[in-house]
Amino acid sequence: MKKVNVYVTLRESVLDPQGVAVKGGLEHLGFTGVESVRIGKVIELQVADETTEAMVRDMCEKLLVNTVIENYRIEMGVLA
Amino acid sequence: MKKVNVYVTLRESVLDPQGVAVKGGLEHLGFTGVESVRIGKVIELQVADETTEAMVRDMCEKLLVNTVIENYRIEMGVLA
Amino acid sequence: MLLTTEPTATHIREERLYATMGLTDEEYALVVSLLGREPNYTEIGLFSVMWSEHCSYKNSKPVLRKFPTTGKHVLQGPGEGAGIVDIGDGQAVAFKIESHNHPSAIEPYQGAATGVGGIIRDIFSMGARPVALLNSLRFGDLNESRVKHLFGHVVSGIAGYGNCVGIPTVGGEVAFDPAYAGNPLVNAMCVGLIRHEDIQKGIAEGVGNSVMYVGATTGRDGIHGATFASEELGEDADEKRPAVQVGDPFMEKLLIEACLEVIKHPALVGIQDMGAAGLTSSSAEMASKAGMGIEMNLDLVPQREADMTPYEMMLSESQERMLLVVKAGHEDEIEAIVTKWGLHAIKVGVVIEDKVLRLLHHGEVAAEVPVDALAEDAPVYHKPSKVPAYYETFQTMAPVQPVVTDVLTTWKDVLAMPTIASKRWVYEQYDHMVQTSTVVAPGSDAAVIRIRDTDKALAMTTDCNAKYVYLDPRVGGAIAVAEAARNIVASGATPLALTDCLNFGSPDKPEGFWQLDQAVEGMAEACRALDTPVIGGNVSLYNESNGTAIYPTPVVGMVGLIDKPEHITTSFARAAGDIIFLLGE
Amino acid sequence: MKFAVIVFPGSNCDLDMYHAVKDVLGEEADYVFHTETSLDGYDGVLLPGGFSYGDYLRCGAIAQFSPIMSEVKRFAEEGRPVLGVCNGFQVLVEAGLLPGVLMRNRDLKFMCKTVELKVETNETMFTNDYALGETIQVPIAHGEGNYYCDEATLETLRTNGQIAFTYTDNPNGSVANIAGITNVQGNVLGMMPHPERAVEALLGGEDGKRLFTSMVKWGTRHATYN
Ligand SMILES: Nc1ncnc2c1ncn2[C@@H]1O[C@H](COP(=O)(O)OP(=O)(O)O)[C@@H](O)[C@H]1O
Repeated sequence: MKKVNVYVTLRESVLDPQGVAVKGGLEHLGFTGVESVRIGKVIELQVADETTEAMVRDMCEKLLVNTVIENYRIEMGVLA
Repeated sequence: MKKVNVYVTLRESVLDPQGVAVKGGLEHLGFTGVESVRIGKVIELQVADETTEAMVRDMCEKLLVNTVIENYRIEMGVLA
Repeated sequence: MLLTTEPTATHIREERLYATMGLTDEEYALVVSLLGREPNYTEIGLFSVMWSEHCSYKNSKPVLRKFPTTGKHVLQGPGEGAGIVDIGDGQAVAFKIESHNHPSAIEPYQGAATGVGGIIRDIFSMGARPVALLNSLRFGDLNESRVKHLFGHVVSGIAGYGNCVGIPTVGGEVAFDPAYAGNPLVNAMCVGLIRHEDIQKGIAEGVGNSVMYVGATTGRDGIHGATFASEELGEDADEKRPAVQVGDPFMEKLLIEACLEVIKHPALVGIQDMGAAGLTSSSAEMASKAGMGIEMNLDLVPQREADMTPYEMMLSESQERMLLVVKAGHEDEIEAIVTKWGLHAIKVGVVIEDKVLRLLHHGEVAAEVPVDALAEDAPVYHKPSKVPAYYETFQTMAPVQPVVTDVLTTWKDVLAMPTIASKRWVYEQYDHMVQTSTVVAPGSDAAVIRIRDTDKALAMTTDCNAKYVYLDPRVGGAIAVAEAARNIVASGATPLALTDCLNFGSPDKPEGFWQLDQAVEGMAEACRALDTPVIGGNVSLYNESNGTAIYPTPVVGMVGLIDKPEHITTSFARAAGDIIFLLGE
Repeated sequence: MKFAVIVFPGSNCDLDMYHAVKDVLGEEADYVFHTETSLDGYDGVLLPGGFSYGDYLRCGAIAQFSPIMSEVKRFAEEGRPVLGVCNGFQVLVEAGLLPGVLMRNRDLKFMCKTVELKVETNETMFTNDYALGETIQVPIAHGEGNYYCDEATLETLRTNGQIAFTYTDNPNGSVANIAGITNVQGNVLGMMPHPERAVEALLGGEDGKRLFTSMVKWGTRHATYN
């Protein structure tokens, strides 16, 4: 068993309404100097030891990530 | 301007229905050996250089994280 | 950072870059003669979007003229954001249907969501309070996992947007057929209520009046893919690819409230949403209708991304944006209203006497084009029409009577077909009750919404049986209108008028054009017979994949008026022992 | 009784709530914008449903910092009635006025339909017009109504009789079928189902009406504060 993290973020040119609203919320709370906020996902997987990065990439392309609007980064074998 | 990432994950004791559904989806696609899937958030902030980790922690406790069900980890000064 | 140098006018001509934007050689020549010179890159971009079928109806105009569009109740026919029909007591109903087929095929959730957002803006930009949403959906065979994915995400996209803005989604239809496998249909309809005196026009009158921008920032989303086709792409080509539009229903909700408050202000001259072709269509159309021009300083346009070019800003289809024309000197009053809702009204231009759209960028004139050339002078095509071979074959065939041996089994089989089966899975994802006026929720023939503080109610439905239209476009077109009218009547209402969304294949094929022409002919006949004029609609052509067209699918959205609550009727059986009658042939 | 219907950016059941208390019950009501800083003159506060701030980040998370919310907290601490429905419930939970959290529905879908609720206590200012154990029909419309709290919290909820309504057929995965809870004092009620959508026979049912009549009865029994 090992741990794999997949970080999914919105492509740069895609609008992130969540991020915009959270930025507003932070400003509202008096946190200044926040230039931008973008919100993505972390998908934490516990997978069998023999799972390769290529397999995880396959999972991303097929299910975990909407590649039309999202980018992703894989981190293999994070300490479980 | 520097970049700060906040990783927000569900506490272990909390059921993650979305993670369960994704796990099911992966199995359905024929990916075996996936033991568990948990879905969290990455919040990417662009902040003023003088922003300290304590300030970011404050943002987390006040707004970004619901500590009743979520844990978080801060990564300061990620390459912008 | 990738530096883009825009192609020159000569380059555009020599390399026929206009062709990648969808303009023909003849159309390019017409642009040159209208301008009296060769257009630059921004200018040819303006023409390419304004002369697209979507904005100009260049292929469908002659066909659309067949529709009856006037009637004693019609206050606003086709031509504005939405049509409007009088319902008495100084009140009126505004409604329109629109397609978002291609965006939904690429990104089903956002495509469907932004389709809903767009049609809502068409309604409140008329000054009407949106009170109901409907939709009409077509997908391929539901057994395919790709179709399941599309269907599921389209439904959640519609739900995600409509539920958040707080407009009940009260009805619609879904059908599954392999004909839509490569090209699903996602049509959304919105119904709004308005007082006669609040009816707005998208018009830019009064030299010196201000052009103000309200809503979301402008990004590179939705720009025609042609933009990047002729450029060398750098490392980050992927990031730069014109992105899918993402809807922000929260922003839309704020826009609705802000705009409905602004329309009550006497300083508002005109208002229009930035729909397809964004800033270009809204500014050019508003100016053209007023017989005026607009000068805009693009540096003032709120931008989401760095280094945007005039071309990109003008062609961006970023969502949730409105363009207002405001009497000079009253900008602050409008800004004050809008600020209350957390938004800004930013002055980006002025109304000018010259009938041109003049765009300034970094102190230079980036484009200057006569507004009428953009909004009025698009070519109109009378396409050749030919009876398809399949139709002629069908005409010679004898009708087949299905043989049913075991009625119960057949009955169950029919009920189990996805197209026939209950659509509860769909409509339970929609908040169909918000605004607490939904008297008849999804599940009956038509939805019924009461009109507060009156005894009246509105019945509404979307209908089209595309198989009938395919088999005989003329008869099928008439049937679509008649079915909608029956659903309205069966709910206790008198049909008022209809809006339509003509989803067809390529009109460039004579057989395809024949389907369009015939279907409209049949619909028009039914409209005249039932006294239900067409007060607006939308045309979506080129619905094909791998050269095969969808079934011709002219979706009808109809609204009817109920005088008294006791006339409201549902299609549900109520009590054992009630008598069942069969009416008609 | 005079009600304040709080309007956050993105609230969309404010009109429904206002209509229920004003037109159907015939009580007084005002819309109170999130930027306001006073609740003087009001006898009850209603936090309506909707998608405050788009429900971005977490439902109700951003709305809890609206200027009016510190006033709502004060109002609640004084023991006066505060009702949060749907998004209003989510705001109350995020603001810490009620324990627990509302998560995504068990099957991850938004759900709009009429469900059956059981009245678990009729000893609150919100439920005194119902019979104990009575079942009522009230619509739900939410994507994140899956109530969660830890075991210890659940135990206190039970012990204190803070569970006001439960689902008879749990639609969203809520712990202990919880549909609505009060605070310990019993003057703050949060619930996912929409009583304001069930106040007129024309729209399919009136079972929600008694929640408001309960409040009014309680209000007339207790001296007005102003
Ligand atoms: N996409 C949809 N959105 C909302 N309601 C829908 C949708 N599809 C179907 N419905 C509702 O489900 C009910 C049955 O629809 P349908 O099967 O198309 O019936 P009919 O053929 O009688 O119009 C109708 O009340 C309709 O409004």
